[in-house]
Amino acid sequence: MITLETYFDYVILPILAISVMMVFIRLFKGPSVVDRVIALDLIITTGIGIITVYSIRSNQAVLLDVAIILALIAFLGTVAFAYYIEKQKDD
Amino acid sequence: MKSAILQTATRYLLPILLLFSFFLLLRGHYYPGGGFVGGLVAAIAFVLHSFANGTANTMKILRYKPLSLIPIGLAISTLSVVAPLLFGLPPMTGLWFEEPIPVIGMIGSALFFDLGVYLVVIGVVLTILFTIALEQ
Amino acid sequence: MELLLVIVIGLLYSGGVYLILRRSMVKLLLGIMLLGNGTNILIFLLGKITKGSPPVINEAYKVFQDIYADPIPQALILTAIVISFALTSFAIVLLKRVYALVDSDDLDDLNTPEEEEL
Amino acid sequence: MNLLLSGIWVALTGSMYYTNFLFGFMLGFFVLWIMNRTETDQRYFYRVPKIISFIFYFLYEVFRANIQVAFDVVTPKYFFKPGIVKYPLNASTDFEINLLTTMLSLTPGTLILDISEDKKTIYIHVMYLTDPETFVRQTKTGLERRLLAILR
Amino acid sequence: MIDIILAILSSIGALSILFASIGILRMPDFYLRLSVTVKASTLGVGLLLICAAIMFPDVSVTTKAIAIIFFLIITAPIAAHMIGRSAYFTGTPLWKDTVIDELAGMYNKETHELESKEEEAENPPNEEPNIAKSDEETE
Amino acid sequence: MIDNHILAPVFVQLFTAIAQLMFWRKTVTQRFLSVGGSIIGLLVAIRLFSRTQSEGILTMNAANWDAPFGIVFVADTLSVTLVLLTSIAGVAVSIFSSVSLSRQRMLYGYFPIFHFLIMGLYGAFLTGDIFNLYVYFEVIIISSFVLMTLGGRKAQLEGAVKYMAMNILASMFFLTGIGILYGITGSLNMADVAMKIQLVQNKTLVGITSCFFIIGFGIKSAVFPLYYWLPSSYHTPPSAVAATFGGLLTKVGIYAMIRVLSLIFIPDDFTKTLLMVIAVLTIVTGAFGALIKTNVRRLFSYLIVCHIGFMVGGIAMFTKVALMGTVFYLIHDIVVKTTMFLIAGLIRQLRGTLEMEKLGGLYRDYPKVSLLIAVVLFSLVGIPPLSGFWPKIFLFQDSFSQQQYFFAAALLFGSFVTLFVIARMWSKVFWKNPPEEENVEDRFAPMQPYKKLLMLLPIAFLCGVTLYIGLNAEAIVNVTDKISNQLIDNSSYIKAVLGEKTN
Amino acid sequence: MLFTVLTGLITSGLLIPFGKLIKIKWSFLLPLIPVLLFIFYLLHIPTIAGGTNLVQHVNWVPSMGVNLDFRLDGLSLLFALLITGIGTAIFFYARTYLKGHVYYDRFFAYLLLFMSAMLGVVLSNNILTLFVFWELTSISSFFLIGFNNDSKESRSSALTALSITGLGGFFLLAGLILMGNVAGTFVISELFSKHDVLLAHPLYPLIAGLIFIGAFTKSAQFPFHFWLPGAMKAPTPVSAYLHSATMVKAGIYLLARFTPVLGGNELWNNTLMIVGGFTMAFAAIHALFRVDLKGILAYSTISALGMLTFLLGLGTPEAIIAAAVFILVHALYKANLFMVTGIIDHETHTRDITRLAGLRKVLFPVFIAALLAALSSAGLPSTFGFIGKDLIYEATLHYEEHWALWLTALAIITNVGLVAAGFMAGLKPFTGKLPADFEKVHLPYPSMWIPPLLLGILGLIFGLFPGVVGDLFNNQAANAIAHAETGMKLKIWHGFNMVLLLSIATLAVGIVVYLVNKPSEKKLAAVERFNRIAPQRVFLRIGRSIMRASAWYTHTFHNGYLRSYHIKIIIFAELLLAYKLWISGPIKINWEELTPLSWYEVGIVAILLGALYIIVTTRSRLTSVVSTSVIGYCICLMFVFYSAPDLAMTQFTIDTLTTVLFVLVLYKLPSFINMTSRWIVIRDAMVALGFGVILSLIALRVLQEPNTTDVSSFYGENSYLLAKGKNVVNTILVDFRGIDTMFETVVLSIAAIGVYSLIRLRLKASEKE
Ligand code: NA
Ligand code: NA
Repeated sequence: MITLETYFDYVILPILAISVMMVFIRLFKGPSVVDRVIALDLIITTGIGIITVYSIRSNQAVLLDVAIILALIAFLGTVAFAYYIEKQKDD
Repeated sequence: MKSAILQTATRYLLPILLLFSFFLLLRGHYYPGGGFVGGLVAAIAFVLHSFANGTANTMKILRYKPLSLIPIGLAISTLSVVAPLLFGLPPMTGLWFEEPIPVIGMIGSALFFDLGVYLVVIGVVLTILFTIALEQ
Repeated sequence: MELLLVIVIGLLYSGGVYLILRRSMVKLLLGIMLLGNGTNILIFLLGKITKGSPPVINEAYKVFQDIYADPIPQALILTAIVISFALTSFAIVLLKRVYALVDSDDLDDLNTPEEEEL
Repeated sequence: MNLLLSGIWVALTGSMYYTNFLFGFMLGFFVLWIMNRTETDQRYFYRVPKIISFIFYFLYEVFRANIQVAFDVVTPKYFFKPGIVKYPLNASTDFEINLLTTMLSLTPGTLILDISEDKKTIYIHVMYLTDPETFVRQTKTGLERRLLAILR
Repeated sequence: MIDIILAILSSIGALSILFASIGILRMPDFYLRLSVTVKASTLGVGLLLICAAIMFPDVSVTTKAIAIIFFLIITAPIAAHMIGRSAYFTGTPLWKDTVIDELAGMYNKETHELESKEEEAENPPNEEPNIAKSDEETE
Repeated sequence: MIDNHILAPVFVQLFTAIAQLMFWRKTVTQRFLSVGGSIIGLLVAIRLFSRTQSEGILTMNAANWDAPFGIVFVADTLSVTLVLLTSIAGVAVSIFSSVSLSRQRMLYGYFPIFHFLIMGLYGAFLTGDIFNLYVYFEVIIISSFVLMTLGGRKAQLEGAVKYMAMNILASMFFLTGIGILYGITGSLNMADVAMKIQLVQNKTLVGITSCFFIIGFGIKSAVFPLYYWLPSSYHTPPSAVAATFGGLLTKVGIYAMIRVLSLIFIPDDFTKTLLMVIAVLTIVTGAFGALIKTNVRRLFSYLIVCHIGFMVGGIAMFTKVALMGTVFYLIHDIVVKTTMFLIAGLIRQLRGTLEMEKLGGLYRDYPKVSLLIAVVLFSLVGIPPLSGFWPKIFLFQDSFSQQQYFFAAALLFGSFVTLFVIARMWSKVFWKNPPEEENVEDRFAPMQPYKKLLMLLPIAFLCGVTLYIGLNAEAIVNVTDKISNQLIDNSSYIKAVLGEKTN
Repeated sequence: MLFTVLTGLITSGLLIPFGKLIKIKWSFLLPLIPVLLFIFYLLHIPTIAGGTNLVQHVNWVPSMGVNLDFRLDGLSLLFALLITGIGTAIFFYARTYLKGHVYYDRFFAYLLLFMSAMLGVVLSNNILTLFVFWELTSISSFFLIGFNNDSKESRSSALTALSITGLGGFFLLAGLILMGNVAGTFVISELFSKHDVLLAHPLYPLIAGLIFIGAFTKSAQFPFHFWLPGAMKAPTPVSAYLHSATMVKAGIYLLARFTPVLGGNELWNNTLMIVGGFTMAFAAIHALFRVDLKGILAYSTISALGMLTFLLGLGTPEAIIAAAVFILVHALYKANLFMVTGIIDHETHTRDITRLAGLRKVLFPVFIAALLAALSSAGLPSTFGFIGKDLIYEATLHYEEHWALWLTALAIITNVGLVAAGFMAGLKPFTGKLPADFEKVHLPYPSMWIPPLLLGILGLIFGLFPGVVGDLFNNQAANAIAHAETGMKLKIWHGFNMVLLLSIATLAVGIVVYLVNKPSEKKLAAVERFNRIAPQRVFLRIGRSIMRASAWYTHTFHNGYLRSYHIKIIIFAELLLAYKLWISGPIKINWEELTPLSWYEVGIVAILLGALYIIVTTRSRLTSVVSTSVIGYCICLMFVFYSAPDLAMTQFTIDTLTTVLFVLVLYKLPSFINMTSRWIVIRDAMVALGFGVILSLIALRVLQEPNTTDVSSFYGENSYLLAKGKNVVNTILVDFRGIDTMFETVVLSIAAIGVYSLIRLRLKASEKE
């Protein structure tokens, strides 16, 4: 009998891990910086997912606090990149 | 470069983030969080605002230079550190009010200390980022 | 998992060292950051990592009921992270100023103090 | 807005005591006081429930979008015909525009690239574009109208 | 019963994240990648968070999960919009099969302001370098 | 003895700095605050010193947690002596800066940072906790970065890049060492670690750990082959800043090395040999560098390196007598090196340059100032009976009884080169007439008399201190004797920190 | 005795700052100091002559065994009288010599400083106190030689003199300390009893060697002699006082003082004999070729010093007595000759003996003084010099059989040279025809010519009544050197014997040499050709090579390239740590204790490493920043996995902020260019990997150690109960280890202020520094 724990351990988390790695390939390949930036953004978003699942898995609701922080401020990085990719073009 | 979408969104996000930063500050003693993260989040809120509306506008909201937050924060935390000396205790000793206060819980010198840290962190991050941003 | 972290530590240190041996100021900075990260994970690992609960006492109790992560390394790393941030931000700005003055990112161009009379 | 903030505060702290809500309210008030020095628009106060219902509407749309994309992603052939479309706005307030753009970005095949300075036009990247005019018309009568109906 | 619901929800969530990652890998141009990832990831993470909300009986967890979803919904489109427009502005190329680009030539190069009417645009479309740009580093 | 006021010097500096930050851009207020704060700091330090002299090692458990659970502060004789000397140097530099530094620098936070730096030094000397020591090190380095770059021109900033990179590297080694130390002992309280490290089965691991500290502190104290940051940067900042650096910063490295080696990693033969090799090479390196430098401050920079070698050599021998030599030298060096860089600042004020070829005629124009300076210079050289002479006796004595003839030779060589380069400098800077073609820009002469006085006062004050150290060497010897005893037999320290638990 | 030392020191200390306040007319008070001191020591003669030694003890640094111990015995008294007596003469002389000089006051300050230091040297009964005064004589000599600091030669001579005597000083210090260590005391009078201990000690050669170097440098023995002729750049009173009569004899004093402690040993005696013998002959010959009066005197002084060393080396009672007498003889006539030279220089403005002649007509009293000195130096019977010479031959002749002849020959050569040199300096300028341009030369103030005349007369008196002199002090001095009763009486007449014959022969040959030898610039130049192998050149060449070597060394190590500094530091660390790891043996991994591996962790780690790879290889700046963020986020996730939510939060926010900062600052910079060669890249990569591997191995090693957790469990147990916090990490941060946090905020504040000022502050050009 597959319990929810093992399902999370052996299905969900690996899927997420594989996703992150695939996104990372995009980050690796680029080709442009904006591609890398959205890859980074997606990695973080997926990271929120991983944290969520992990907090369920380890029964630690406390870890969701980290996810809140990620959700709230991760996009600041993207905004910053966007802001200055554009500005850089200007100079 | 300005984005109307970002500007509008910042209007909701700034208070939410500030609120969240208070939240992190106050509950730090019981859950993950504390003055540092709280301060960082608060600072990020203003940084976001400055991205959307320009640093000059953010400075207007703040009214005072972020640099001036640093001595205030330092003074608060230092005072909370040395306060125990008045009671003949070593510096940094936690002093607590007898009764818990609603919402915040127990109020003690640790909270004031964390508040000082919080203010310093905001002051520091904003000083650094705004100084750079204004120079551009 | 410890082995994995050991490898991560080794490679972070390697990467950091490699970057501080380069000529670029930005790489120097990145190298310093990597070294900082490597050190943090080293402290984390050597403080005996635990996949238990976070060092937060459950609401219902007054002391820990089960295995919990060693809070000391966490506190140390927290301090170290913040300090690194302070140093890094100062360093970044210093680099910017130097770049503006020297008009080069090449560390080999920073020889004014060795040559110029002050 | 203040109530909303109080609500978020309660959500964050996760305890439903009235004191907590009160404190959240006070905090929110304080926060608003800090930022409202440049802010005059206070109309959001009455729209909290509508906003929440709208969020759930979105979740559905997002779900639909995902299926479509998933299909396209896993199949080797690309079915889409992308393009960037100019879209004149009916929505006028910032909040309306914002909601519309958020919605458009989260729904199938559309992504807001930018909004013009005078806030009258948005540029949308569309994945399945047959004809720009058809797309504009469909969106105008569909999403935007529905949204404005809720908001106004 | 709850377990099965959780399993389904989490599977859908995980899969949509997976699709998003495949999408970001496979899509032929930046805008399509962006388009795909924003939606899929938001949904996926949202579903996982709902799982968490169900898993933990605590009210606080539920509200936290809702808060996270809320924040993601607010921030993800903004991030996408920001990076999308700067990508466009810096000349990140569109896919070769792109049908139409009505944004072309609409930016005021001096001020970065976006005009809403075509005749106000300063740059004639033929000088627009965006499409022609090769797929290379835009550092 | 528990004394809750051990940290008073730290808090005096901290409050001074905070008050100055509150009076941001009020330079006159800041100057008064700075001098006032420094003097109060000195008084507090004197009080602390006399208390430890009468009551032995004082401790303070911060936050009222018994060691090893909280951070403990320990005022043993070594610590308070260094605190006292730092205060002395601090007062001098504070006064000197208030007249010599440009107003612009003061507007941008020179004084608060300076007081933060002094505070960091106090903290580093007083703390009994290894991680806390790290934090103070960081306070010190970040403030030194800021001071070095404050209003910096090109060369200063370039020097600062190197200074920064290598100091951060030192921090990295130090922090890594702390991580490992915590890994093997589970404690951060130095006294507690000293107890627990004896229980570590794998003794080589202890040796490995000690290497990290030696390298970290070695970079800080600028020993061979880790010294490069010092001659790359010390000649660049304003003289008041350079005085603080030259007098105090490398000495913190030495202090930390002494502390850690005497308490936690009692040197084995390998460590001793290693340190001895380092010491000899450091002396030679510094001496060689000093021989070829024609700029006064570059010369001083290499002399710092050279003399660090003296102290490291004393640590390497690690006997009571050798440590007395090291500690005495440390005391002497703090005072003299601070003065030297202040003198460099004065010379610069007088002539607008520090290049020896372009200097000259100071003896002719300012004979009394010159002779005042001469006293300091000869003290540096170790001309008896000035302060630099006495520690060398200990070092020679012990190098003979330990049969470290290489060290004795290096000591001799280093002393001789110091004598030679200082005499040459005297001849070129003071005796020689300035070259004709140089138009001397004397910014000293037009100064108001009280400003002149304020500029000379710190130098005279420090000169007085070095004369006191030299002529009343007995007092200093007694102090160093006490310090050495505490270092060689660390049980008093451990007992003071951990109480009776240790028995 | 302390007060005699302190008087001068204090007066000198007051004179330097306040000297200008003393009017010239009050300056006659200055010579009173040496006068009074001289009288003071004169009064002690009876006591000492009676065989009693005076001792004084004042604590200074008792814990180091360094005290103001003074002891007055025959040797000390002899020197003390010389110092104060000749000092008196010099002070009077110099007052006039330097009248009107701007640094008049300072000159006397230095002179007083010197006199006191010299008194300290000869009176100290503690070797370290002796050293203190010893160095003070070097320093005051430095200031006096460089007194005319406008002149380049003066400066360089002062530097040379200080270098040589200073170098010797440090050797001496080492030797003294070593001797003190071995003997267990620094008190000289106690050292006498340790004679056997010291001689038997294996380090004896080192002790002796170090002390020799100290003494030889100070007393200008070959090959350290060359600073002395240079020192003649000093004003003549200085030359007379320091560089002939007193300071240079400090080395002799030292050797004499330690003869009873370290002497009586072949090493000791032979070294002194060889060095002294060579020096005396070498310098005597050299003196003949000089044209500068002061040059002649300088070399003859070196020769005399060599003679003294030589005599001490002989070590027989005769030799010791000879030395004791010769010290006095030489001081009297050499100071005299120098003062005469000073007068000549002062009045004629030249010291070139090829130009000087016939001055007896215009400077008659001076001529008398010079004549007396020359005769004494020549050793004419009935002068004090005769007795000296007599004793010298006595000493050499009575040395061991097979050596006696050679030594006597050496002494003869030297003495012949000295006779000729004495005449050249003392007679030559006064004889012959007065050149026209010297006709207007007139006699200076009496205060200038009376002192030399007095000294000359004193020499004559001593020569006539040698017994008095001998009884009064030379005998006791000799006893002190020998540390035994030498029991010899000085006599003017020993009857006709070998010694007398030799004396007369010496005199005759010397006169012949004087008449034949016509020194000229040409001859001097011819001699100078040998300078290539002269010690001065050798030292110079060594010095230059050291300079070159240091330049090379310094620039090689400190080459200006940060990365080269880094690689040296890293390699040093690697070598050290690798060695330590090597000796720590193999590493065993206990697989069972490790936590299990999971997929997501592997995934995260893979990404982290991938990002690392990108950072290292990318040429795009922004890409590397993006990758750095990725690393930060991966670490954040790992913190989550390992139950560190606080860390994860902080890591994430800080990382985001750092990214923002980077982006704000760096977008303008150009992309990386490949600036280093392939080989360097490979080398750096190896070094870097090596460092990583070492760190990994160390980490593995540490993991094997069992952990002690009593501190952290204390936190766990008491965080809530005592510190009222449930988040233990936060409780640590704000309570248990709150001080850390306090100062961490300070670090942040400093950084912020730093950034603020770094960007805002722009100094004007006028505000540089
Ligand atoms: Na450091
Ligand atoms: Na230093």
